[in-house]
Amino acid sequence: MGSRREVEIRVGDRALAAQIDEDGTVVVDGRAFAVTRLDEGLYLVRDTDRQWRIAVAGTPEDVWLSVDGHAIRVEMGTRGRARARHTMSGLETSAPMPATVIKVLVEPGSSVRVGETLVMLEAMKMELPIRAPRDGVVRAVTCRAGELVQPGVNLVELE
Amino acid sequence: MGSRREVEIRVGDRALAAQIDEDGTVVVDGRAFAVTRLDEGLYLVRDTDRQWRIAVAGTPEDVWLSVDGHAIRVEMGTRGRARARHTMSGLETSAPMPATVIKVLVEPGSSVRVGETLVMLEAMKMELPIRAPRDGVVRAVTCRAGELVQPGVNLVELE
Amino acid sequence: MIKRLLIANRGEIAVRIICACRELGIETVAVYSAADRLAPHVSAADRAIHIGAAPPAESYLNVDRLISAARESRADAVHPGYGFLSERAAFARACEDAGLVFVGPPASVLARMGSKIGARVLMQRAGVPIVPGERPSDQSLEAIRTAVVRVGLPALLKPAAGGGGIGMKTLRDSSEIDDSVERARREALAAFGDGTLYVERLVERPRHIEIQVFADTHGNIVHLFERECSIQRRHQKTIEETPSVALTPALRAQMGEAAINAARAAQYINAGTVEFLLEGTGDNAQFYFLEMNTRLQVEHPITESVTGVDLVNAQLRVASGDRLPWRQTELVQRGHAIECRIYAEDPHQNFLPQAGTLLMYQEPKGPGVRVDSGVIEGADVSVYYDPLLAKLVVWAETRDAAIARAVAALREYVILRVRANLAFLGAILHHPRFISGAIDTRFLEDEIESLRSGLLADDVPLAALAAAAFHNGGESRAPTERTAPKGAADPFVTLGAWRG
Amino acid sequence: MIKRLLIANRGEIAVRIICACRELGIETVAVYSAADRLAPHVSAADRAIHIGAAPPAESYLNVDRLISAARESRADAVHPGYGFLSERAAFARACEDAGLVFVGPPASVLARMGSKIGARVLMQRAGVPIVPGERPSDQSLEAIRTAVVRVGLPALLKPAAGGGGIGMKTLRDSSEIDDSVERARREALAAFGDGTLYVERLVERPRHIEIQVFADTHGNIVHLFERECSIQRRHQKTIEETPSVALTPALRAQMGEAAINAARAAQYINAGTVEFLLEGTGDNAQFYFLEMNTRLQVEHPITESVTGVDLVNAQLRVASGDRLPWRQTELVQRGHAIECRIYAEDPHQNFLPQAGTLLMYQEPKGPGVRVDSGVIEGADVSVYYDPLLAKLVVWAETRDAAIARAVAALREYVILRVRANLAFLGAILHHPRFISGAIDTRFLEDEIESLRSGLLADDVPLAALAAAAFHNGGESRAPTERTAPKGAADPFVTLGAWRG
Repeated sequence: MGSRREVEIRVGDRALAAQIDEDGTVVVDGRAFAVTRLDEGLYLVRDTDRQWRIAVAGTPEDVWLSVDGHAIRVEMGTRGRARARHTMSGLETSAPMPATVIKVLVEPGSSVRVGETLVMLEAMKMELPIRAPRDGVVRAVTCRAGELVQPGVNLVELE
Repeated sequence: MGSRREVEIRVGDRALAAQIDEDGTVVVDGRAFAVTRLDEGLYLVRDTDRQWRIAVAGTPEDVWLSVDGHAIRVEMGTRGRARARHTMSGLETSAPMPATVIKVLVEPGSSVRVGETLVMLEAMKMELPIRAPRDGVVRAVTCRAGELVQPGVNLVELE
Repeated sequence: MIKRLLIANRGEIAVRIICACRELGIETVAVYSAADRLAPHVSAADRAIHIGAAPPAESYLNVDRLISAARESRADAVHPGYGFLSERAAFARACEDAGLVFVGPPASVLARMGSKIGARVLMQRAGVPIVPGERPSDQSLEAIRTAVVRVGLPALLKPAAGGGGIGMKTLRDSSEIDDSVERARREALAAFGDGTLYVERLVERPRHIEIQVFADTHGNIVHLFERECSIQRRHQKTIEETPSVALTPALRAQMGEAAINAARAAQYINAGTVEFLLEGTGDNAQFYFLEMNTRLQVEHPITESVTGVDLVNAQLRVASGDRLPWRQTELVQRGHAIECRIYAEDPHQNFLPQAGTLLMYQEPKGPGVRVDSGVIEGADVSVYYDPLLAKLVVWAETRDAAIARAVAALREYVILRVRANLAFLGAILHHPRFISGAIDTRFLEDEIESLRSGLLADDVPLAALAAAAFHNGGESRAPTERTAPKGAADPFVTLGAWRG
Repeated sequence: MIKRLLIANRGEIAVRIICACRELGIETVAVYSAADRLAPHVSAADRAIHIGAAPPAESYLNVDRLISAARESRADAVHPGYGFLSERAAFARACEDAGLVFVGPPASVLARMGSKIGARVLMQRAGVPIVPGERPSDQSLEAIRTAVVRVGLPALLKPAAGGGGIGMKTLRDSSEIDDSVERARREALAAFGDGTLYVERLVERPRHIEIQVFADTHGNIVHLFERECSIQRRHQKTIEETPSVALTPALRAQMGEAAINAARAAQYINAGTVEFLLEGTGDNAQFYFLEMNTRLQVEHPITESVTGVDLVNAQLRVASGDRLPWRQTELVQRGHAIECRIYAEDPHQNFLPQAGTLLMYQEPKGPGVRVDSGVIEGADVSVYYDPLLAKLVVWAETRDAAIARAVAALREYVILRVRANLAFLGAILHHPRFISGAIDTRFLEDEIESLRSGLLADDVPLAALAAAAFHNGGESRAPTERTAPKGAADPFVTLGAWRG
């Protein structure tokens, strides 16, 4: 059972349990599928009767998938921990409005102090610094210079 | 000058010197170009008069590029060292004929002894082991199971 | 022939024009703003020139900068595309003054047809039907009442000096006339300082039908039949098709002739489009001149598909002084074409334009499928420009087959993270009124709720979730409480409608 | 109508058939060998069934396995594609016996037209022109000499029992007759145990022109005009086009009529192709029946482009019992279409098929450009199957425009590491004989040197090398002495020809 993972998929208001085996067997809400990777972000999913070609991109917190022309956003988490954890987190490093990233000042592994500027944005001809909400170490940077970013997405993730 | 690299490009019988600056300025055989990355393996190259869209893939020893529908193979090396080094190397781990990789038995970092099987191939219904030509450490594996490989390409590179 | 063409535009239309040039051996010069440095139209050209900052006024609308880019690159011609400066007489004149061939009608024609009132008068003189109306020289209440009776009810009262709907009143019953005239006059005086009123027949539930015309410098004019553009929202077209199910052969011939008369009256040169309102059905349907678009249209590919011509190629040749490559009798419609405009917009947030990075972007392909696009995967969709990402154009032997092909292509389309209208387009194509052809310009307004309904998160196939789980299977981090970029928990699906 | 179709094929044609099914609402079942587990035709279908090992005999040619896959998936019909089992009467019969609709002609027709000699006799009786020839009942030297005189020189002497060119002799002068007859008879006896000889007119430098026909089960037969397939190497077609510059309207009508007669004589059903040799030019050119291909052709898309029909869609409907969707008078040719077959082969090594991983694979797109393909980037090209990767099909208003479009599309095509024939195709399209239309079936053989010349490593643009240097700029390792997979120092370029 070392190769099996349990995750929770949140789609809309629902939370579904899924078990993923390394061999590509994935059980979602009790139904089993065989998943094969076709290409970067492209999967072939089979059950006994038919198959689907599904495109997937994004990070576990912000998974986008395309099925038959529909773009769907879901979230992925370790089972049971989702609700416990998400109250601790928040939009601590997100843009306050649609904005362009001017400069990213940290990289994964950087130690930062509270108030330190992590990312410099520009919107409506104003510079908008995004500052560290607390001391910590940068776990991930999810934006890059020149990119247009929307509110509601953390630009830097702290450990 | 720390950000400038000198390389030698071998195309056909010619060897051309090139200097690469991190800002995208590349001088080939004395002519300067501005190179911008458009996408994975896709570059826009400009001089003062015009521009080209060039697709590039492969490793320095086996670079493939596409220009206006032509596929061209070149080699890339540190300047001056090319000729000194290439006599020491050779096709020591290449397939003897077109074949399918059945199994790769080593990975980068593996220590191997001379005669140890590195890769198992199949061709014409025969199994063909590719063995280590000498003791060493695996620097890179350039094939994967299921792949069809051609002669003339090392499947495993030893340090 | 033109040797080197500067394309004073961006996005899919700039790429389209570069394609046509490539086949004619014409060198291309792209221009780009700071937001478009790596855009497909830039890398597709033989040369590209940076013309300014992202806001259009500083780049794609900057006449001086464009003319100097053309000089700098030694271009001998300029194609304006659509939108931006394409219908500005001043830009065409600046090109002419700089010795550049302007691929479009002369500046004088742009000026002539750019005035709505002037164009209407010109068309009336040329015998092109316009919406019946009167501006009584006697502006007394009685005279206006008489005019309304002559024009017939329902009617519109419009300030003669006006625009934008200010002071406009709908008259459905003669009892409304007195009160409406008083209010319209008061509002017109307040807004324009002129209380003169105009009475016009109200065309209810019209179709928007336009006719493609093409004229050369040797006096030849042809039309290339109609495009049905009634599927629109606030004058933004969403789906176009040709032929129109509303046109009988007799009506099509009449409208084609009227469009040629309009072009001749305008002393038109190059590709243009005459827009009409169509009221009623059958041979007796009435059509009225709306306006003339003095440029290539966004939806030109459906005409290309059905008539088997290359309009941009012809534009370049006619601008070079060539004769039209087709005679009217050689032009025939074959099969059926539909264009779906792929917009970066959220149908669930009042079609708010969307911006951001295209996390994944994959176009459909197949026989009879053409996608004209100006974006690639990984590109940033900018807030500065039109949210049109691409045009999906399908052709098939029949209208039913074309609808089926468009549906299949939309299902294959992948656009992730930047919300797009793929599912909304699919819902239109599945709508009984669209399938039957019973559409008019109010279709989207009338049906918006049913087109958006059935977007159920519960319908997401478990198989899709299995792929998502496998994709992220290596990760076991807890999700953070986070909303989607534009409102969470609204997975953007219409599986009900799509499965039909 | 067919509800669920099993496609007994792979590659681009399987994908093409799946496309057509999608639009008709037919569910699809793909089959795959061990080498094709992740192939596009597998992932495009609604369901896929593994049918055996990579060698065709163990999978795509395994009738029992295919029939049981159809049963297992509860398919009600089978499309054989082209190649593999498509023309095997035994497979069609196995489908019929299993209660499966076979999308093609009945087994009896496949058997009838599969015999070259039988087909020839049938055609002769139906009045379809065949290459003039005689099998003298008196096989004496004198009788054969008389037959040669009647048939005319140049002529071919062929063993009546033979095939594959064994014992075949060319006669150009009557002085050669005696010696050739003796040698031919000796060789025929040795090879076939039968020395009977056949005398046939030698058709020199023919064009290969084929006519698409289509028949339904209600007695209707139409033809869909010609395809010019003279650009071939050892009977492997490389570039096809339609219309053929060699056909006058009168000749086209005659050949179309002959093809319909051939189909009627064969009691043909569904899509088929009648191949002819064409000798001479103008209305008086002679055409001779060669053989009938009792299936969909590889090059069917050029007919679709020019006639505006969907042949695969029609195949499925006719196989379901529908009437033909077109009358002969409704079918017209419009514009010009060219197909370039993209092969994984090395023109510099006697066109040796290439295998390996597609390091990079990007198809061109644009108005009038269609690519039917069965591979994606990262896929392994297998040694087990036909080296056809894709078909580039272009359509344009004129032949010149179609050539320009094909050239532009080939320049945009990216195929890296597996050698392909892109540059060779480009060289053909630039060849003066191709451009003028003065081609015949020996064109490639005659011109092979000039088509391969100009492949100069010195012409690689420095700009391309700059991109390569930048791509690998982070690396500073020395290159190893290594040849390219198939012979080093032959960078595969024809810049000279392409810049013209």
